[in-house]
Amino acid sequence: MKFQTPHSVEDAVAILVADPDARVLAGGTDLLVRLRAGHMTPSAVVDIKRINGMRDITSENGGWRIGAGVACAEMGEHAALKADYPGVVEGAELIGSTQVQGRCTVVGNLCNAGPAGDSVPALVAAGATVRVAGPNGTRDVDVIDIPTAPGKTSLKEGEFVTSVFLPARAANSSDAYLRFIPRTEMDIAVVGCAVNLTLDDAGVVTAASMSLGAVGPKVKQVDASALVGSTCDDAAVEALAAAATAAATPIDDKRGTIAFRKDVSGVLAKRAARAAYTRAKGAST
Amino acid sequence: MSRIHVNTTINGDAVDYLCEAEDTLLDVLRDQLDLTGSKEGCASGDCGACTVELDGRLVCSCLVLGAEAGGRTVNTIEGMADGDVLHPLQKNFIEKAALQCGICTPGILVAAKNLLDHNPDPSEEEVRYWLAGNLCRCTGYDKIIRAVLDTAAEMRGAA
Amino acid sequence: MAKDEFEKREFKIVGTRVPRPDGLDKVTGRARYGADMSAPGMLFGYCLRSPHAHARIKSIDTSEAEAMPGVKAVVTRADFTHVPASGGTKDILDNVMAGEKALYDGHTVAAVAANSRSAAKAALKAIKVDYEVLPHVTDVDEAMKPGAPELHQGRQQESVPEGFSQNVLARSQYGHGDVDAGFAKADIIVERSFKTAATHQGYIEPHACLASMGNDNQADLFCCTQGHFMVRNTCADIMGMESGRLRVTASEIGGGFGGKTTVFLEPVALMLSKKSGKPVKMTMSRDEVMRASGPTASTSIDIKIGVKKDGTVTAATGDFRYQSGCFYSMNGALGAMCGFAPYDLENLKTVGWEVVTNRPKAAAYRAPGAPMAAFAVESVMDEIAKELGMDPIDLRLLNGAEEGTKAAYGPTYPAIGLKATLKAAKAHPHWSAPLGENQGRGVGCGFWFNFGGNTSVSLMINPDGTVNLSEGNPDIGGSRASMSMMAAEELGIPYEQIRTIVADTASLGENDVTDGSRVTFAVGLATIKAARHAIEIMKGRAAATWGIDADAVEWVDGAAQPAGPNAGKFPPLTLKDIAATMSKTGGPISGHHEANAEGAGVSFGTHICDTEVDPETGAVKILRYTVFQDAGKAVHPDYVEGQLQGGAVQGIGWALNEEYIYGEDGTLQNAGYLDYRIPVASDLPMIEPVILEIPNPGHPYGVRGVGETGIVPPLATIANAVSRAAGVRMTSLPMSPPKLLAAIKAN
Amino acid sequence: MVAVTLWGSLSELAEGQREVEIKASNLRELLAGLQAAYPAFAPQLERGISVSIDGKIYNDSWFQPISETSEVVLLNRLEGG
Repeated sequence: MKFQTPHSVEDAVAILVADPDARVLAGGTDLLVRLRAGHMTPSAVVDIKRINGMRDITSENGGWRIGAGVACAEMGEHAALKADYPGVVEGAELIGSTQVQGRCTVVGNLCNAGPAGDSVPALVAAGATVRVAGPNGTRDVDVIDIPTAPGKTSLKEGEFVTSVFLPARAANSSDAYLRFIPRTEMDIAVVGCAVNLTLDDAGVVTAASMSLGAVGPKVKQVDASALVGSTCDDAAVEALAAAATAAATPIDDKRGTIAFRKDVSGVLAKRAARAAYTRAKGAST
Repeated sequence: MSRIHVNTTINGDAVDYLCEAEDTLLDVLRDQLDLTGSKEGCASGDCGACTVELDGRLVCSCLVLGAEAGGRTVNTIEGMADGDVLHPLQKNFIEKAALQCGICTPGILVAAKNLLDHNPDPSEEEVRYWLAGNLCRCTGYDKIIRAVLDTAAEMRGAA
Repeated sequence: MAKDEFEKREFKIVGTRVPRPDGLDKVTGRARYGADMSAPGMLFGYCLRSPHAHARIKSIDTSEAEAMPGVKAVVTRADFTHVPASGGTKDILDNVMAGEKALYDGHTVAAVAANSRSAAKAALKAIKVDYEVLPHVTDVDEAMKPGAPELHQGRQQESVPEGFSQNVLARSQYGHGDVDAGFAKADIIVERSFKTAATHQGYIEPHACLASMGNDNQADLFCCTQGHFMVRNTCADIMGMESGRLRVTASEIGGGFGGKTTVFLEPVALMLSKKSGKPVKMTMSRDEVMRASGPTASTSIDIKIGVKKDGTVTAATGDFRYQSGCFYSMNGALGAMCGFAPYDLENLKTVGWEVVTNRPKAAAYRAPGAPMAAFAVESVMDEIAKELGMDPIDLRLLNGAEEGTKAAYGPTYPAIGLKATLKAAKAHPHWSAPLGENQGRGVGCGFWFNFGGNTSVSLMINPDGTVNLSEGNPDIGGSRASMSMMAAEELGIPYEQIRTIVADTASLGENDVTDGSRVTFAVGLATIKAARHAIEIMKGRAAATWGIDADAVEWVDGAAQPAGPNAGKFPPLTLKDIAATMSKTGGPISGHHEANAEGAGVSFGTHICDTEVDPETGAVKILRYTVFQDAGKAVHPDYVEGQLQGGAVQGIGWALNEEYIYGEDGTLQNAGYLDYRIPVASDLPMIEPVILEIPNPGHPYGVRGVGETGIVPPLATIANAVSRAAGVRMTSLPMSPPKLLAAIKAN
Repeated sequence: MVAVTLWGSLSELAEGQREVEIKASNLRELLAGLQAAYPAFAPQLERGISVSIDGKIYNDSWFQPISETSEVVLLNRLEGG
C-alpha cells in the first residue's frame, strides 16, 4: 500500500484516476478500522487533508461550505454554523467519542454510505449538496444522491467529494437531529431522525422536511407536510410520527428489530419536530 | 517494500522514523519508538486506551496512520509529567485510587488533561461524556470521575 | 479442628488508604503489560482461526505460507505431538489449537511467526484449510435435545439420565428436605423461566505474551495472566517439557475477571519460538478476544418458590441449564449451589446442568455461574414480595440465612453477613428516597464462596531495615499494596519501608491462580505468617545479642524488647537495628510461609438500584446505585470500594446491554466494543459502596475475599428495578431496549 | 464414624442415601473410605471434590483432621474467577 499526500484537488484526482484501487483518507475513522480488520486492501491511501481549503468552514452565498477534511469537533466549535444548523452540527457531533470527533468528517460519514451515519439525515433534511471533483471537473450533487446502497455511492471512478454546502437560512428556521442508541455514547444509531423547519412570524410552519437513518438501505426522506400549516401541536406531531413509522423499512439485525425501529422512528420524529420547532421559534425572537 | 520517512514532534522532541503505509501511529509509537504507554485495546477507536494528542486535539492513535503525523505534534502519556513532577491528574489518580489494573489509565489521563486544558471547571456530566470513549472495566468509573473533578478544583484553586 | 485464626486487634495501617506501589508506573505509562515487552530478534506470531462454527478439518496446507518472505515458522496441531497428562489440559490443548474439528467460530487451526506483523498476516492468508462444515448448535436448550448436533462422544458423566444429547456432560443435584411436601403447604407458588445471554469479561487488555524457547528445551515466557504458575504447569504439560525448565514472568495485567485463568496464546507462542529458534510475541486483536477467549455461560433457568401468606418460604426448586462453550466447565452446578444460598430453606431441590455448544469454551467470570442464578431466584422473590404486598427487604430478612442455617449447598453456615447487609440497605436513605414517574427500585442479594488455596510468600529483611516481599499472584487490583500493608502491620514498621513484588515461577514456591477472590485472604494470610516467621528470627537475634532466652523477647511496634521485668533491662532493638547487625548475629534474615490456605469465609452482598424506563423506547437509565457487602476486614478500603463499584457496573452491563449474538451460521455477530456494549462513563451515576465488616474467623485480621460477590446481585437488582418501573416482569437478559419495549407493548 | 452428607447426584449413586458413615480421622482417610465403600463414586472422586468440614471448604489438605462430631458435606469441586 502507498501513502499519498496530494496538495491540490487536481493532483488528487490524477492519483485516483491512475489507481482505481486507491482510497481517499479524510478523518480515517472508518477507513483505518476497515484496513486493520483486513476488510479492505487498497493499493494506496490518498490523504486529502493537505489540500488547500479542505479543512475550512467558509461562508458562501449566505450559506456554509464545509471542507471534506473538517473534523466534526471543528463544526461544533463554529458558533455561527451551529446557530444556523444546530441539527446538522448535533448529528456531526454524535459520531463516536471525543477522540473520534477530532478526526471524523461529515463527508467521510456520507461517503462511507452506512445506513446509520449520524451526520447524514440532518444534511438531507437541510437540502445540503456536495461538490464532487473528478476527471471532468466539478459537479454539485444533492447529499441524498451520494449513497446508493449500504457501502455504495454514486461517485464515479476518479471522483471524490471536496466539500458539503449548506444553503442560506430563511428567517425563523432551525433543525434538530435525534438518534436512538442503547447506551448514552459510542453506539451506532438504531434509528436516527432529523427534522428541518421554517416558520412564519406567527410561529406557523411554512416548510418542513424530515429524514430517517438506519431504517432502510440508505437515508430516507419522509414527507413532513403534516407539520406545514401547524404550530407543531400534538395532532400534527402525531401525524408526522405516523408518517415516519409508515415510511421506515428497517431490517432485523443485532442492533434492533423491525418493530422496534418502526416504533422508535415515530417517537424520534415527534421529539425532533418539537426540538426543531422550539429552536426555530427561538431563532425568531 | 519501501518505507516512508516521517519527521514529527513527540512530547516536545523532534523525532523521525520509517514506517509502512499501513502502520498506525499507535504501531509506530509502540513498536518503533518503544512508547508503550499508549495501549491497543481494540484497534477500532472504541476503547480509547491509545488516546494521544495530535496538534492539541485528542485522537485515537489507532485511527491515525503513522505517515499522517509528519510535521505535526504528538503528545503521549510519556510526556505528561514534567520531569519528575507529576501532573496533578497523575498525582490524584494515585492518591484517590482512580485506577485498578491501570491499562486504561494512560488514555484516560491524556483525555482528562485535554479536557481540563480547555475547560477548567467541568461538571460531572461533562467529564462523563468527555471520557465516554475511554472504556474502563475495573472501576465502574466512580473514582476516576471524582479524581478528575477534584483535580480540576485543585488546579483552579492553585491558578 | 482448625482453630480460628482471627484475633481482634487495633490496626495502625490496615484499613487506611495508602498510595499503591505500582501507581507511579501506571500513571506515567511505564508499567509493562503483556504486549509491552520486546526481545532482540523477536518475531510476531498470529493465529489463523476457523470461520465456521463446527467443521471437520480435512487437511491443512501450509507450504505456500512457509515459503513466504520473512516467515520463520508455521505450526498446526501436528506440531503438538506430546499428549498432556491431565484431561483438563487435553481440553486446553484442543482449545488453543484445534485437532480433528474446529468447534467454534474463531477456533485456532494454525499459527505463523514472521519477522514483521505484515509478513505474518500475509502468510495467514496463504494457509489453505480444507473444512467439512458440520451442523452446529449454540443455544443451551437446543443443544440438550436428542438429535442436536453433537460436539463430542463419550464424555457424558454418569450423572446424566437418559433422553439427552451427548452435549449434556453433567448433572448435579443439591438440596434437602421434601419439596413436594413444602409446596403443599404454600399459599402462593410463583414459577418462572429465565434466560441470560453469554457475556464477556471485557478486560481492556487483550491476551498477549512473549515466548522464548531454545532447542535446549529451556524457555522463558512473559505474559498477562491471573496465574503464571498455572501457565507454567499447563504449558509444560502441553509442550512435554519439565516445568522447572520453563520460567514464566507475569506482566502487569490489564484486567482479567476470571478470563485470564487459563492459557490461549502461550503454548502456541512457545511452539512457534521452539520451531523458529527466535523469541515470538503474540497479541490478540479485540475480535480474537471476543471470538476465542472468555466468555461466560449463557443460561436457561426455571425457578419455583412457594410461600405462606406471611412470606415464609415453604419450598423452592431450581433447574439451572448452562452452556459453557465447547468443553466441560462447571457453571451450572455453581448456579445450583449459589442461587438459593442467601436463604434459610426447609425444602429445596436444585439441579445444575453442564452443556457444550459450538461456542468458545467459557472461562471463569467473577463468581462464575452465580450471577445468573441469583437473577432468576431474586426475580421470583421480588415477584412474591409484590404479590404479598411486602417490603422486598423484609421478605428477605424473614427467610434470610444466618449463622446456623443449613446452606443451599449443604453445610451449616458459620458467622455470615447477609442479614447485616439487608439491614444496612433497609436503613440507608436510598431505600426510602422518593421515586418519580416511570421509575422503579430494585433490591437483590448475592453469595459467593471465596477460595483459599496454594500460596507461597517470602519476606526478606534487607541490611538497611527495608523489607522486600515476594508473592506469586499477579496483582489485578492493588494486592501489592494490601500485602505491604499487612506485612507492615505485622512487623510494626511504616508501609513505605516495604516493597512487594510479584515473583516469577523460578523465584518462589507454587501459587494457585489469582481467582476465587482468594488473594487478599490467602496471600494475606501467608504474608502475615511470613512476617511472624521473620519476627521469630529477629526475636532470636535480639535474645542472643542480649544474652537472654528467646522466649523472654517480645515484638512490639517494630522492635524486640524484653518481655517483662524478669527478662532483663535492655533498650528495644528495632527491626532496623537487628537488620544492621544481621551478618554478625547469624546471617541473612528472611521469613516465609507456604501453605494450602483453607478457611476462606463466604461472602454476601445486597444491592439497591433505581432505574427510569422510557416507555416509548425501552431505554433504561440507572439513576442511583448502592452496594452493601461484607468484606470481613477491608485492608485497603479504596480498593475494596473499587471492587464493589466495578462489580456493580459489570453487572449493569450484563443486565442491560451486553450479549454474545450468534448468527444463523453460528458465527459471532458482535466481536468488538462497538456492538458488544460495555458501560461507558456517561451511562452511569456514582456507585455508592457501603462496606460491612463481619470478621472471617479463618483469617488473622478477619479478611474475606471481596472481588467476586459484587457481580452476583446486580442482574437481579436491575431486573427488579426495571420490572417495577416498566410494570412488566423481565425474565430475559439483557434487557436491551427492543426487548423491553416489546414487553411493555405486549403488557 | 463420620457422617458425610452427599450432594444429590452422589446420593443417587449411593442408592438414594443422603448421608453415609465413613470411618475417618482426616480428609485423606475420608476420601479413601468413600472410594472403598462406594466404587460408583470413583469417576467423581477422580474429577475432584471439595469438602466442607464444619462450614469451611477444603479442596485438598489430606491431613485436615475430622472428628466424629464434625459436619462433613461433599461438594462439587469449586472453580472460581
